[in-house]
Amino acid sequence: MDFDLSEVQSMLKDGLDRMLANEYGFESRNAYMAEPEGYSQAMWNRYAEMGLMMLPFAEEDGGLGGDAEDIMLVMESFGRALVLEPWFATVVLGGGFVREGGNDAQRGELVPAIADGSLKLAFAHSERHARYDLAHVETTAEKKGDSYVLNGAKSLVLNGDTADKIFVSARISGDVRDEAGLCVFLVDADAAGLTRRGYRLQDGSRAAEVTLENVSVDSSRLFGPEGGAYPLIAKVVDQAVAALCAEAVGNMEAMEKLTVEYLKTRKQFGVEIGKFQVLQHAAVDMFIALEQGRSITMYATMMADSDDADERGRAVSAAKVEIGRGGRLAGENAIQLHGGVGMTMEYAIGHYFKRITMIDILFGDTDHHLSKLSGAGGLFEAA
Amino acid sequence: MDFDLSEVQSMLKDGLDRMLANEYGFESRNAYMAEPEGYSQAMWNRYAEMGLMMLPFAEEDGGLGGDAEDIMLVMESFGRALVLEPWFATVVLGGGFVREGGNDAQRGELVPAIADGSLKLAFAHSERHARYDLAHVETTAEKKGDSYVLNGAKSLVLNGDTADKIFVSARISGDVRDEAGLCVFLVDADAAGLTRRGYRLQDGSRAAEVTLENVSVDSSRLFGPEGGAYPLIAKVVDQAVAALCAEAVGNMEAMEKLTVEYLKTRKQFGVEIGKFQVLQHAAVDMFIALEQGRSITMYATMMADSDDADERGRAVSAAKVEIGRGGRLAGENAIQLHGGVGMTMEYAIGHYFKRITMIDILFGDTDHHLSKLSGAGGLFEAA
Amino acid sequence: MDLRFTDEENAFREEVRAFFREALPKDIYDAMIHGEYPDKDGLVRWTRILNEKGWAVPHWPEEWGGTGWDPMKQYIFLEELQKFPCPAPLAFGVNMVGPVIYTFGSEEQKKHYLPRIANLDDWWCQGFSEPGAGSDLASLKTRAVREGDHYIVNGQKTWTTLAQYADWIFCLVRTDTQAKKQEGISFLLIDMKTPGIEVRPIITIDGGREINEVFFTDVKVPVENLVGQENKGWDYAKFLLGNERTNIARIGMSKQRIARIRELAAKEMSGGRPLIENPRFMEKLVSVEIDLKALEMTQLRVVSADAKRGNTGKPDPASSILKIKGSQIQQATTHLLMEVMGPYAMPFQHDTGQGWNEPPIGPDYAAHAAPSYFNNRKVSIYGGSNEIQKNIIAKAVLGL
Amino acid sequence: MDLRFTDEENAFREEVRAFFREALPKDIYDAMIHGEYPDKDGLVRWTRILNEKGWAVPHWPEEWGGTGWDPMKQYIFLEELQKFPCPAPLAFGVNMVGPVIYTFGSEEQKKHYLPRIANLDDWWCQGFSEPGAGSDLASLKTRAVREGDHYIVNGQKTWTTLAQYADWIFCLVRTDTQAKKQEGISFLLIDMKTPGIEVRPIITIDGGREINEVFFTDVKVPVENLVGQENKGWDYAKFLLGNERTNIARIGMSKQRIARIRELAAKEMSGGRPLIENPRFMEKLVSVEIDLKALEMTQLRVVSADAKRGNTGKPDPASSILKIKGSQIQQATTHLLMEVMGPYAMPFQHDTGQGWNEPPIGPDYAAHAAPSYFNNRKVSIYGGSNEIQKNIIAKAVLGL
Repeated sequence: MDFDLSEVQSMLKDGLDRMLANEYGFESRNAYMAEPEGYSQAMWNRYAEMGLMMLPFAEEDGGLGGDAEDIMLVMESFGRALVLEPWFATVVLGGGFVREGGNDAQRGELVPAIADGSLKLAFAHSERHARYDLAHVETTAEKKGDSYVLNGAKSLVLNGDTADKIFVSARISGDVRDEAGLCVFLVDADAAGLTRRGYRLQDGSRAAEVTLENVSVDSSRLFGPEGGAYPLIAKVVDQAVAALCAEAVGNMEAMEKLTVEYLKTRKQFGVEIGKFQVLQHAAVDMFIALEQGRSITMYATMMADSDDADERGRAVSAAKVEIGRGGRLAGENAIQLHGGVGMTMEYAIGHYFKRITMIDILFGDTDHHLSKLSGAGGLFEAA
Repeated sequence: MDFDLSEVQSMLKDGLDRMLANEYGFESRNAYMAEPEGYSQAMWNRYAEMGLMMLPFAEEDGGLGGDAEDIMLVMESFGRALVLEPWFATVVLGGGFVREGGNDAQRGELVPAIADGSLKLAFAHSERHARYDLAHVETTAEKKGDSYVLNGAKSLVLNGDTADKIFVSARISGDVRDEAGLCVFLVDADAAGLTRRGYRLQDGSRAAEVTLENVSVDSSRLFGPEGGAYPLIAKVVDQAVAALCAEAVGNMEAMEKLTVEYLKTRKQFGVEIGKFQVLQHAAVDMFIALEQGRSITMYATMMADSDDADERGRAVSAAKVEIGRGGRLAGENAIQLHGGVGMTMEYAIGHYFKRITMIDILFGDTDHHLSKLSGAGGLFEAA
Repeated sequence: MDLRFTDEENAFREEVRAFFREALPKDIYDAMIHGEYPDKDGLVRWTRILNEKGWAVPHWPEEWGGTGWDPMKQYIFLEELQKFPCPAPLAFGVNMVGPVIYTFGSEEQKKHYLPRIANLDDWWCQGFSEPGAGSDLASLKTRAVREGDHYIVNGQKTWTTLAQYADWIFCLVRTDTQAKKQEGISFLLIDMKTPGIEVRPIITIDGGREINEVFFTDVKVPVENLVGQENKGWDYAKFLLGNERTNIARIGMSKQRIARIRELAAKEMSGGRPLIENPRFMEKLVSVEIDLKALEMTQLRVVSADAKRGNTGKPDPASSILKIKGSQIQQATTHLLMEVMGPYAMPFQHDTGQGWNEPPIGPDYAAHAAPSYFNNRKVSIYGGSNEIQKNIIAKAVLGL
Repeated sequence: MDLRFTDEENAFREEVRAFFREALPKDIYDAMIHGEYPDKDGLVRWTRILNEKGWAVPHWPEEWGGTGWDPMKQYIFLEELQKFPCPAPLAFGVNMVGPVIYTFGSEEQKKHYLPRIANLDDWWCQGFSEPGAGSDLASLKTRAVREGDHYIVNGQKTWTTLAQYADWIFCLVRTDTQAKKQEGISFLLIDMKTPGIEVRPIITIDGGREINEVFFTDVKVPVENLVGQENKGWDYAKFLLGNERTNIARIGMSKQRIARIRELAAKEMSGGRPLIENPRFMEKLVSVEIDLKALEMTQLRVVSADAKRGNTGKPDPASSILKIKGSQIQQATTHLLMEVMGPYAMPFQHDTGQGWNEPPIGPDYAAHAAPSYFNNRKVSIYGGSNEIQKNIIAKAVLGL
């Protein structure tokens, strides 16, 4: 076991952190958010230049051969800077389907386009009554000759409003909440019958409602087995959750730093408020939540590429729970310790708090994953 | 609504508190515990002289006509002093069956004997696999002519080792966990076929295992309807739980007082430890738990005599939950704030902690009552 | 000791409910049920309906429009108001400056201001907090210098709630810079139309405009706008801040939110069943309900003790926990309400001051859930943070 | 970065497990599984089995019996030891005074004491705490006055764990009363058979005798029993207290307790079904498991960082949380274990020093549950309370 970064990883992390420190200050981020896409195309290009887009793809496909640990490093850095660009949607979610579900031809076509930054992806899966149930899909796929016809409504598609192509889950057989019977297709965003309505989320990032009315997709656009895509979806989502946990660790790190700085500079009753023992301990509780969150995220990351769906799912759920409750504690303490200024849009701390609150909701909240893990038997076996 | 004590109540409370302050110091209590019965017969006689035994019985039966609020006052005082004598077993539990389930003849026989202190009672109900399920009774009652024959094993009978007569629940029909089919009998402790094994509980109070082998009881000893005793049992137990909550409030009051005193006198690093803000806030958390516990106990007390089993049960479960979690917080904080000395038998604080821990277990722990209340629909209705 | 409501109290509760059912305009009810505060026009309309009924300022002296209700009835009225839910009358007028004026103000001030407050003819806001002061309120720096029959006020206030609507502001200003910090403070009433006052919005993290900064540059305030004596303002401020005990726990509001959680959790599905049937969710909700029931009893103990003493004596020690537990319960319930929405808590569906005119993303009741969770983080910060409250209990109640 | 155990590490873990399976006497295992610590005879037997294998003092220098394992292997060994569960070797010897002796002691001291510690020929106890000192350890008052080639020791120690079995005690004593409190302290080794030493039991709230008071009246200690230099004892004490990082979180012990909870919750019935099938119970248990898994990773990060630095450098900031979270998890699991027993946690079934020879009340595994919950309240108190730990983090890590 070895927790140290490799030389390449250190270079990646340091380079990215340095760039974000220069280019992604709080004011810059506000400016990026105000751009039409809701993020900065210029920054997107910078990431592509750095090779971030090709990071987790196999070298033979034109990638850098990175793994879940490399994704973790990027997401942590992005979490520290509250990055808005759709790297998660494109590389982790979309790229996950390409990597884990794409055949040679599909990978050969898509990886280069992802790698150079010219292709943005999204994943349209959630539906109105699915809540956090991954198997709940009402959208239908019907086979017609060499094509499939899709009908349905997808909700909360992260960065779906600016994606070029969208992975869409649909049901070809089975009941609404069956794991069997699911397919995943890659659909062009401008396909006939596909409409999108983009909007902002609470944290300033963007999503879209996507409606599919008799959208025809060629069978070459099917990823994974027809009717058997659930394991693929589960794996990509598990990897995505591990990545989001890493982003939350970045959030928590930034909140801890901002809060401790604030405690050292803000004075009340004639002394820095950081001299009050109760506030010190509240900051220590944030620190503990951060370090425990970092640890469990490493554990989930270690398991994220595993093909043992049960073991992988348990590790990922454990991390989502620990990050969910630790993130809430850290966020709420951060606001409380900042007092009134923490409640305002003009201070960064509230934006971290909102982001980490959204991360708890994404792909299942704390309670959902605690129930799931509990139903799966927990983490440790009986003697 | 009026929270003030009546004149009679004030006299009762003040008199009892004064007597206990004089006679029930920590050393005295240890001496009482070492007596053969595990408590002081002399103190028992004092309570009888004060009229405590006759408190909750109707005036026409020879009682004082007190109600649940009066029981609350006594139990709070007992909780402050960690009283060991079997007033709860005799007057609240046993007396509850007499009051709520006894016919004229039964009340006429028993109330005077309870009132003068000559009769001690107990309630034998719990069984090995019942856990906290009130309807789980395996002990059987079989009708034979004018008698019933009882067979079974009862567990954790509070003060069952020194009781003169014991209320015993038994099943005359139905399945093990059915509410229907239960009876309650009053059995002489020296009845043929009844054996007892007494022992001490963690908090120094006493209980017994009671075995019934072909114990014959006359049908005049049946309390409440044959086969229909569940509502009677539920009511007496609800009243008992409300009384235990009041005892816990007394425990918490004493712990708060001892702890605050300790914080004011104990010095470390050259100052009283009560000057450390974190310890102050931990004491405040105890204070909040105490006041919230007092409030919810008042609510349960207000409902304890109600014949609406659903409403009464919800109020009582709510109180048991709030007392359970508040009591745990108060007890654990009290030990933590005392440090090492709190861990020793020679300090009173640990004995309060143990008592309040046992109160959580008695008649269903925090989780049990939270589930029960939740299953019953909670406390507030939807709009 | 009698822990039940009297028949008279129950009848009064019914009377109050019946009036609300009949009198609250539907548009205002609809806004309230969605977790929005009504706009200025709505609150003015509602306050005038209450005032016509004679219920706009129940706790005031009868001479100035009070109802003469005992503290228990006042509590019942407030609880029902919040539970219905009706908008609360503007606190800055009826709970804050109003009692200061009828207790410490001149006859002229009483006659002029009190009826206008009761009828919401004047919208008041509060000028206490300043940048950098936080919980250390008395460290305020805004100066008022006497020149002839005016004070000249210079300085800055912040966290000024709803100042954008305000006609008047009551301010703590420093009139003596030599005295120690609690002394040398005065209590001034300032017309917001006076030249030299500028209001700038502060947008909170939920995206709303509720608070503002207020800047004073050479603002001329007539000396007759001084309340009570010069340099005694801190006493009046303490009186004002101590007046909060019947409302600070917001029992009725939390009851209303719990009812809303139950209603919506019966609509949202989880694993093919209504969320309300999920035992874990239900136990979390019930767990808060228990806390709230305990707090309600605590509140009633305080109200009852006030009633006994004619509302003049030292507060019941239990009263100090109302703010702490009340805010914790408000925060727990807003988080639960957000949880009910599941993923639909995520879309940001309101724009500052403009409303949201597009069709909703997901259910039409989800928009305010996350903003309300974010916004309610304030309740453990303002009015003396919960840390300050615990300091107060440690010192005043426990003697530490 | 490679977050998986190496093949070598996995093989080592198997080797350790296999040895424990073969070597741990059954009577000791039975005591451990019921939550009891073995008696003196049991621990001596077990230590000698380990010592024969060469595993009694793995972390010591190889010259004195250490194994040369890297920190990761040492951690694996300890975790498996606790998880099995085997008794841990007596910490006062192998983890406390042993390292002090091989680091600061004279050659004679090393040669004499170290082999006897490894073989548990000498049972050591710790004489640091004094009445009234609490977390302020350096305020100790026990005096040692040099007279010829002896020190004369007078004073009192307390919280002395298992002193009733002890052959030797290592003590902090004050040798200079003029210096400030951390200076003027020396580290003495004292034979418990020396005249003038009296041991009195302290019974803890769980009813057990684990700790004692130790009184010193004119106790003559040869000067060669001084470790290192006079008046430098505080440095050695800090070294000793800082040596706890691989064991303080007690990961293996908590894992073992969780396994036990799972096993017994499958036996105890609730509502006609095994308690382990109750979703609420299971979620509470799993909630602690998640915390424990996170802490295990935190522990491994610390161990791995130690390995990189050869165990000499500044500790990883994460190490400071091991004590806090470790103790919280121990306390949560002992409470859960008590909950499993339901009403059968209530009977008091052991008597100080005498065992319990009667048939059990209820199931035969319930007796230790409540006492263990009571007893484990100590883990957030001793060795620097959790409040002190947080002060340390605030200062040393956060710079507050």
